[in-house]
Amino acid sequence: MPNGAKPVLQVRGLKTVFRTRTGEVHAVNNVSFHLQRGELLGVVGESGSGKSVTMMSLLRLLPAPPAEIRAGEVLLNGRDLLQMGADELRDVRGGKVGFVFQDPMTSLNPVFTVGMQITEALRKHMGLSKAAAETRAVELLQLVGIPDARKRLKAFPHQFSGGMRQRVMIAIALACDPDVLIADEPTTALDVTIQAQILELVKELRAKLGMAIIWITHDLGVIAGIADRVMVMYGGQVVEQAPVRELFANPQHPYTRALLKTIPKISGEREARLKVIEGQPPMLSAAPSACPFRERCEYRHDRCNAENPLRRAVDGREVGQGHDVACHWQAPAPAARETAHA
Amino acid sequence: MTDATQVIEAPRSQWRDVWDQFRHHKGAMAGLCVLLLIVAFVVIGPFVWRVDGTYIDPDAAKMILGRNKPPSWAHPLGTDQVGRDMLARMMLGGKVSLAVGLVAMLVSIFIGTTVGVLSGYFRRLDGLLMRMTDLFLSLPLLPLLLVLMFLYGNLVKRAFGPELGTFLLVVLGIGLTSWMHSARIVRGSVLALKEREFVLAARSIGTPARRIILRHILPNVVSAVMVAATLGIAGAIITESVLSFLGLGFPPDFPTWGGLLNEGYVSLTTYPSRVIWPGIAISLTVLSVNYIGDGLRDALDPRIRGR
Amino acid sequence: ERGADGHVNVLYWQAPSTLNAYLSSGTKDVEVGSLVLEGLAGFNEKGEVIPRLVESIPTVENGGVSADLKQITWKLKPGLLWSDGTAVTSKDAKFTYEYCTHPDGGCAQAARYEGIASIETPDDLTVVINFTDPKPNPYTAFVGATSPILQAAQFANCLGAAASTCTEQNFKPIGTGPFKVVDFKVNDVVQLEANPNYRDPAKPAFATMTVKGGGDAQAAARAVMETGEFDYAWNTQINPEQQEQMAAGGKGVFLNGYGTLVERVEMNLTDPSPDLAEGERSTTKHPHPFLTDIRVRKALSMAIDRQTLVDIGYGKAGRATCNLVPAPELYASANTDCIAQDIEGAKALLDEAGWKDTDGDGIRDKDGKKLHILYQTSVNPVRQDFQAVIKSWWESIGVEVELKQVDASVFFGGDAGSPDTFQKFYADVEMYANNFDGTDPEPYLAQYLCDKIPGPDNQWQGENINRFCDPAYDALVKELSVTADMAKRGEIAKKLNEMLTKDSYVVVPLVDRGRLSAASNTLGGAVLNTWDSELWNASDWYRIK
Amino acid sequence: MLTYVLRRLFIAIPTLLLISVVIFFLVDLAPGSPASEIPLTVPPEVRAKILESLGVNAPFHVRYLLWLKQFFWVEPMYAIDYLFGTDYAQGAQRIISYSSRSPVFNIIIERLPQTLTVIGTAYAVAILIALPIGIYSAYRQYSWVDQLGTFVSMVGYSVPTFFTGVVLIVIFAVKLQWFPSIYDTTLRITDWGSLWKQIHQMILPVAVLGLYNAAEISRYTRSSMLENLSQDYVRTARAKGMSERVVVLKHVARNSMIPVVTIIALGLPGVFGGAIVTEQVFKINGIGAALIGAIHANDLPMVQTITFITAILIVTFNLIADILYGVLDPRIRYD
Amino acid sequence: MLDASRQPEPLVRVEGLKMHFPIYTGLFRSHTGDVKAVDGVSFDILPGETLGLVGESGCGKSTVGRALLRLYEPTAGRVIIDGEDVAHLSAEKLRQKRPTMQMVFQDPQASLNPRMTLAGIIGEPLDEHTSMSRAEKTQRIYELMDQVGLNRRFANRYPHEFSGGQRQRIGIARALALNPKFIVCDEPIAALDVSIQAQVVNLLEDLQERLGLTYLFISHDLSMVRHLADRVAVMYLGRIAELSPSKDLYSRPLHPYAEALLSAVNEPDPELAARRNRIILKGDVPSPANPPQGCNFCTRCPRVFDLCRQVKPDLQEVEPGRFVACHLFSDKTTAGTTGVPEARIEHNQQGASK
Ligand SMILES: Nc1ncnc2c1ncn2[C@@H]1O[C@H](COP(=O)(O)OP(=O)(O)OP(=O)(O)O)[C@@H](O)[C@H]1O
Ligand SMILES: Nc1ncnc2c1ncn2[C@@H]1O[C@H](COP(=O)(O)OP(=O)(O)OP(=O)(O)O)[C@@H](O)[C@H]1O
Ligand SMILES: [Mg+2]
Ligand SMILES: [Mg+2]
Repeated sequence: MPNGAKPVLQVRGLKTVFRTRTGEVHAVNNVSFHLQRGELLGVVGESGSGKSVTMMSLLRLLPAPPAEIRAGEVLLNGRDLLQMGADELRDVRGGKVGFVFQDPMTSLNPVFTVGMQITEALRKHMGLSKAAAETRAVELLQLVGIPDARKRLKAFPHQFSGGMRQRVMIAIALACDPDVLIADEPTTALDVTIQAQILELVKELRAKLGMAIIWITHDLGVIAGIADRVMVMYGGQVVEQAPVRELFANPQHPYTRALLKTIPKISGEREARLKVIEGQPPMLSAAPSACPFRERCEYRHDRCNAENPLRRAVDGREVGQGHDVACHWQAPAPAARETAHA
Repeated sequence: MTDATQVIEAPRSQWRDVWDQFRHHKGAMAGLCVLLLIVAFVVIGPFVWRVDGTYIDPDAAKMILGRNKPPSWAHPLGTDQVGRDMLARMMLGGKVSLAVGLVAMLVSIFIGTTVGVLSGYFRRLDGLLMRMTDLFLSLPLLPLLLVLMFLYGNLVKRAFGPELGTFLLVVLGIGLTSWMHSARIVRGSVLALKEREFVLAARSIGTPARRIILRHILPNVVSAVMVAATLGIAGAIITESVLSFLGLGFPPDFPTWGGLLNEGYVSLTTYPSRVIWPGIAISLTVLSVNYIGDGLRDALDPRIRGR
Repeated sequence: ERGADGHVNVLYWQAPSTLNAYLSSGTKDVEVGSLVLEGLAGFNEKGEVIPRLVESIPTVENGGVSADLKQITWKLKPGLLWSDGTAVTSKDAKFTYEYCTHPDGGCAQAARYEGIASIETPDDLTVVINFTDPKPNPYTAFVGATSPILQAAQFANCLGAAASTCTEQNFKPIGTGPFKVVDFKVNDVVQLEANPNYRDPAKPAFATMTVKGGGDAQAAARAVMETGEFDYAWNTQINPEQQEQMAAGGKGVFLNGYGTLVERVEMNLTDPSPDLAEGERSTTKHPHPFLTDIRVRKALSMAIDRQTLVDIGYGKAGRATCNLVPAPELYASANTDCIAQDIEGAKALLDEAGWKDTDGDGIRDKDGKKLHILYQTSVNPVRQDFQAVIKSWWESIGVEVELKQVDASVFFGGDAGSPDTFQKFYADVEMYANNFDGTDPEPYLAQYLCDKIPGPDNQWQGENINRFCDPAYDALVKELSVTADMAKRGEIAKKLNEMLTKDSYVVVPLVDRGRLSAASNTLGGAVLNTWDSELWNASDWYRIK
Repeated sequence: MLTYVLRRLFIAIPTLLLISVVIFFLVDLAPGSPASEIPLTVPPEVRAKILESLGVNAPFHVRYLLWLKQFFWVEPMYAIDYLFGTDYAQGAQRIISYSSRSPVFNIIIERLPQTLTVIGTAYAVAILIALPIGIYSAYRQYSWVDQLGTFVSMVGYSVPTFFTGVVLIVIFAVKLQWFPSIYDTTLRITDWGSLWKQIHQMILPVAVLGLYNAAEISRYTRSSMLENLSQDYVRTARAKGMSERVVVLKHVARNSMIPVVTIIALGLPGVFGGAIVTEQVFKINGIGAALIGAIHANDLPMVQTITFITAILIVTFNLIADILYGVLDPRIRYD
Repeated sequence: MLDASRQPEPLVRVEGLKMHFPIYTGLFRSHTGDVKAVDGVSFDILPGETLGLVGESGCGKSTVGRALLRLYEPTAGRVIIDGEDVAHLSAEKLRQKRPTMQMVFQDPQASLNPRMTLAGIIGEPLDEHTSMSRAEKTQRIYELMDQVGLNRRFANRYPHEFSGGQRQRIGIARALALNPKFIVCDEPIAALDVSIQAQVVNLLEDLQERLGLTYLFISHDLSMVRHLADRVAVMYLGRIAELSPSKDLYSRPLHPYAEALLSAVNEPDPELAARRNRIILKGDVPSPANPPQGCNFCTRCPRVFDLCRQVKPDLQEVEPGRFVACHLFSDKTTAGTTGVPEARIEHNQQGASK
């Protein structure tokens, strides 16, 4: 990992709020992270923990009336996307940052050909002629492993299977050689075997193109397979962040620990009983003044109710660089490895 | 619905949410207020304004003098060409127009829902019923309605008396020619509902079709039907007034807003207010009902409400 | 000089659907048709017969009508040409007769040729009509706009069943009138131009004419009186207030004239009770329970204020009348005793007849039966106003009134299967208007003969709507049919009229409905004629500059 | 696709036949009679003769079959004869109107131009107004433009055309005298002057009908746009860096227009049928006026033929709308 | 738990179950083909056992489950549950049979009528099949709520007022209401968040222990199935590819598809994940309306050979208790022609008879 180099993407103190009739929803609270060139950052967390909202806030893709980015900065190669003019931002979208969305079935425009949807971005950002854009589109489709690419340019999205559509989405995101690729649960809607195909593809592409990737998922298995670094989100906050092996080996946050235990294993001994995280996810209706996980936490103590814990380093390195956690409770360090494995 | 348990605590029903959402739709609330005012005008009005809208002064000389009067304290909306009080006639006419709108809508919704549910739920009936719906959709409705008025008019009028008879006829006529859209909407949602797992669950329990429809399907198409219903009221009021305007609705001595408008039409330039009042009444009613429908549509849409 | 005054715009809001009077379904067709097709003679505004294609009017005095009243001889003017330039001959007249009397033709004016035994054409200019019976009024065939002469050449293939397939002929008949058709759009517009072969070389003054249809009476009146878009509008029957307002517009004037059209209330002398078996209802088998009492009928008539009705419904276009035959003068009775309303008198009369309000509910009763009247008419705004007003009067004398309206197409449709036709008369009283064609009331009065009572045996087709039957009346009608002397005819007709009205109150006339048309201030020569086509003298029209 | 169309046509034939029977039956059963138009001065025997000659008294099935033959066989023959100068029809009996005794089709063809120009123009104007308004008010939902647009279209949709028409006539034709109150069907457009006259007399009816139709179409456009604006692919387009103009006018509009176009297609039969009320109010002697006149006069062949042609058009345009749907939306494949 | 020691009477026995959905096309809507959603499936389930049913989306898992309970009319085959052939029962008999067999559905939101209260939902089966008094019914509903761990106070609430896990408990309570013997669980956890899945799975396990239930557990979450099921059937395109005891299957899958499927599962441990050897299948699943002529898996199989493209393999017992439908293991291949793969011929001599 090219440590110490200037990160390609740096997010600081991001805060996104939805104003709804029934009150505000604080979907993202003070989220900070960074992304190094060529790195794959995995983001996990249960549904509603703010993963998607965070990523869409980066590119200001959230619908403006309900959503409001309250604070923070998003530096892409040193320039703040949140302060940028609309035209410039459009150059970043699709140009510098590619986005792959969760649902391949609805994310493509059903009435335009796949070719048109790829070349559109190419012509806008790279100023290619129609013919040149098409040539490039064919290359891209071949790159993501769609056979018979030239013919397929004229096909409509509905003529593709889910896996193929997701490949097309990836091709669109990759079209303009972005510095950053954000993939929001790109495989959740797909079948196991197809999911494996896509994961394999991404690994390959990353090796080939060397871009930085943010990969959102709630499947720890996927993260374990491809990520360099993992960020765990809960209740709109980052609760733990660590290199992937470190996280699985030595989870610090009670939520992370519980999460790892709820998942039955595919190999090894069969557990007698699955571990359960009791309770409900937090409501997010106000800016958090206490730990969002306190209601469900087995290590809860008074301080958790009074104070929202800040992220603190675990392994002595700076917060964000190595392993950090946002919890008042100190995990009894080394034995953790056993729990994670057993 | 059969309910196994006695209600211990008042449950917060779906409709509360709908109402919460509805309340925030300014247009719909305004529409609701206006409609309530109109209903009050028509229903409570006659108890306050106790003048008979069909009363003609038998004294010919007085009658002649009392015709076509502009608004005054005695007749706030003036009088018509034979000296009848326009305010009272507006109330009378409104009662009929609103009743026609409401009842015709109920007829149309009833037929539409029945056809929709049957063809959506029973695959065997689907083809036949949908062909029938297509057939009705392909019939040019206005002429059909006119012919219906001609055809069964006297029969019904004889059976139920001229006023009730015409009322039934108009209401049935409009109802019978306007159910197709709700049938399609209902069929669509029944087709979707039928595949929903709770219907499957009911089947796996062994609930017979009849009760599945009553217990599971119908309550869930209500929202779709509600919107169709509000729009249906507006449509029926307009259709009735068109019929009256073309001289094919209620008999001229039986006031409805459309009929008053038609009557006033001949003295358009001399007494424009005779056209304006019923015209405004019709338009306001339809407008407010349409706004209510709009608000309901939003309120019943879980995608919007959920937010 | 012909064609000097350019174009004239005429509005017939009920647009003509054909120009062939023999296939017409109404006045509008006949009148517009009269611009093109003419009879041998016509009527002027006073109801006098005037020559058109003939030299003079044949009479008994000048020998044109035989003394036994069984023959009339018409002499055509020499040199008459059809608009296509061919000569008009007596053959055309004979052909027209054959055309209209063809059994399969469905000729609407067949009544005009009734009683004709044969027609002879001794030469090209002479038409001799032989009647089967003496005909005191021989001016039916070929007289007036309703029995014009067709060109034999043009209609030769249109006899019988073929009549209605001759669209071209019916829409663009070749005639002798002042105009000829350029274009005809059904129920929409007729465009005409001056007939180059019209017999008077100086006429018509207008080179072209448009007869436009569509809209309603009000719009028509407005188009002449207020916007000035049209020069002449036919039948601008609008409510009195509007008449005044439009007259004030200053762009035109209303022309009015009275004919024989009378709005009346007819009393049913038979029992229309729905409790009776179908086929016995409203038949002479069952006399009416109370309308057979003249006092009741008279009381009902007395309660009506006819002038008020005129004021609310017709204004300038109507006048109160007590006569069934209000014109021509010769036949009009001086009967005016019904004009003044007499509520108290009516009440007294009912008291006298034994109808008293015994139970204090405001409605008179007798022998436990309420005085309840079902009062029907066709759907028409003025009639509904009349109904409402008359109802209030009748209720003020203690009669309970139930109103009923029937769509005009049913009411006048004559369908024997429908219970709502005016002939079936399944009501106690009914209101409508009727008149007679031409100037002679004889056939009209003959409608009230005993044997013209409608009933199941004649498919309800009789014209004696009231089921009136009086041998004295029948005898008098018989006498009229053989009386040639005009003065004598007038006497008899007046007597018949009174037998139906003031002597019996079987027919209760209300309003003598005149015609009201509008003419622009710049149109000269328009004279409203209620005996013939309104456009009877279109050849004399001119532009006032 | 082809089999789909064929199949629909196949179904359409029995449907149409059924419709024709239903209409014929209903129209025929109407208790009014063509004789009601004949003046009361005409004696009963003569009336009977007239009715006889119209063929009114033939049994139901005879008249129906005759009409059917005339409609589907004789009239097309005449049309061919007219177009190519042939003589296949050989004088066969056409469908004849009771009241004018002229072929019903001639009347319809005579009246079609008025109807098409006025109602058609109104429809076109409505579409031109409605689309931008609908698109914009959906894009800026709850903005004042949207609120206003919604209000205006609600009003347009709620106020019956006979009321707006009457009010406009009072104001513009009677009081201000800017426009004629009676539509002139004889006007031939030969020069600028007559063109201006034609436009002049079309303004009021077009405004009334246009407002009404525009209201309806813009409502559909708006809701369809709203539906699509919240779709995922819009987000994708934005994430690709497309400008708002492209996103809205290309991606969203293209999808939203699919239902709107079909709604428009479904409205077209109405253009033929004419807006009965509008024609009545503005005295335009079009098809609608002919129909209402024929209904009042009990002119059965006329009523029957016009309603049936309308039914054919409805069925046809339904089919066209479906096909359009398939053409515009690649997801839909009819087999 | 129950390995080779076979009890004689299975609770559920499925024989040659076929479920074809007809396709109508062309001018006259003629019947031109079938979606062979389930194409000849046979298995049995012993009392108290959990049979897992896994496979990719669209392979026919739900269809099997529904046809089993006669929510679909099966095209062919027999479904004997507790001694009666459910597939051929008359309507009234079927109604009476319903209490023995129940279903838990995939989407807890969709499987509850949003307009009924919890008590109404749980009480519906009681209304249909018992003639309890109001009080008895209420009592039973409370009991059931206790059983699945729902607070009694919730009885009058509506489904949307519950969380996903709670909703699924409602669904389970409804299924339990009539004391069924056999429950089909159609992906009961697929729609739930990871942290909640475990709750439901634990509940199902507890209930099985307490009430001796028999489950058909349909899922595509292979790790859950491993946790829960005694035996597992792997389906592919309407047919069973392999049916083995869970332990054996996960340690050593026999069918190439089962092997690929298991290898594709993500291992939530980076160390192991790095060591895993994934078999990445090429291409997509063929449409069930138009399956390949031979083995359904032949289009994607990494070890395909000629015979696979021509003949559909039958399900055969190739090891004790392990059934596989693959030519690699069938007798025919030994007698067969060329291209006989080297491996595992020794396993297929069992001559399974079903
Ligand atoms: N348009 C919106 N209006 C109001 N609240 C919203 C809106 N969009 C998202 N939220 C809220 O923001 C929070 C975070 O949502 P987000 O979509 O980021 O979750 P997620 O972690 O991506 O979950 P998932 O795994 O289900 O995709 C949720 O509580 C959600 O309810
Ligand atoms: N009613 C139906 N009509 C036609 N085809 C159907 C029907 N129901 C299911 N199918 C088809 O049968 C096949 C099997 O469907 P099924 O729902 O059983 O799959 P599944 O394995 O449960 O998938 P999933 O994991 O997505 O639930 C699918 O191809 C599906 O399209
Ligand atoms: Mg998300
Ligand atoms: Mg399934």
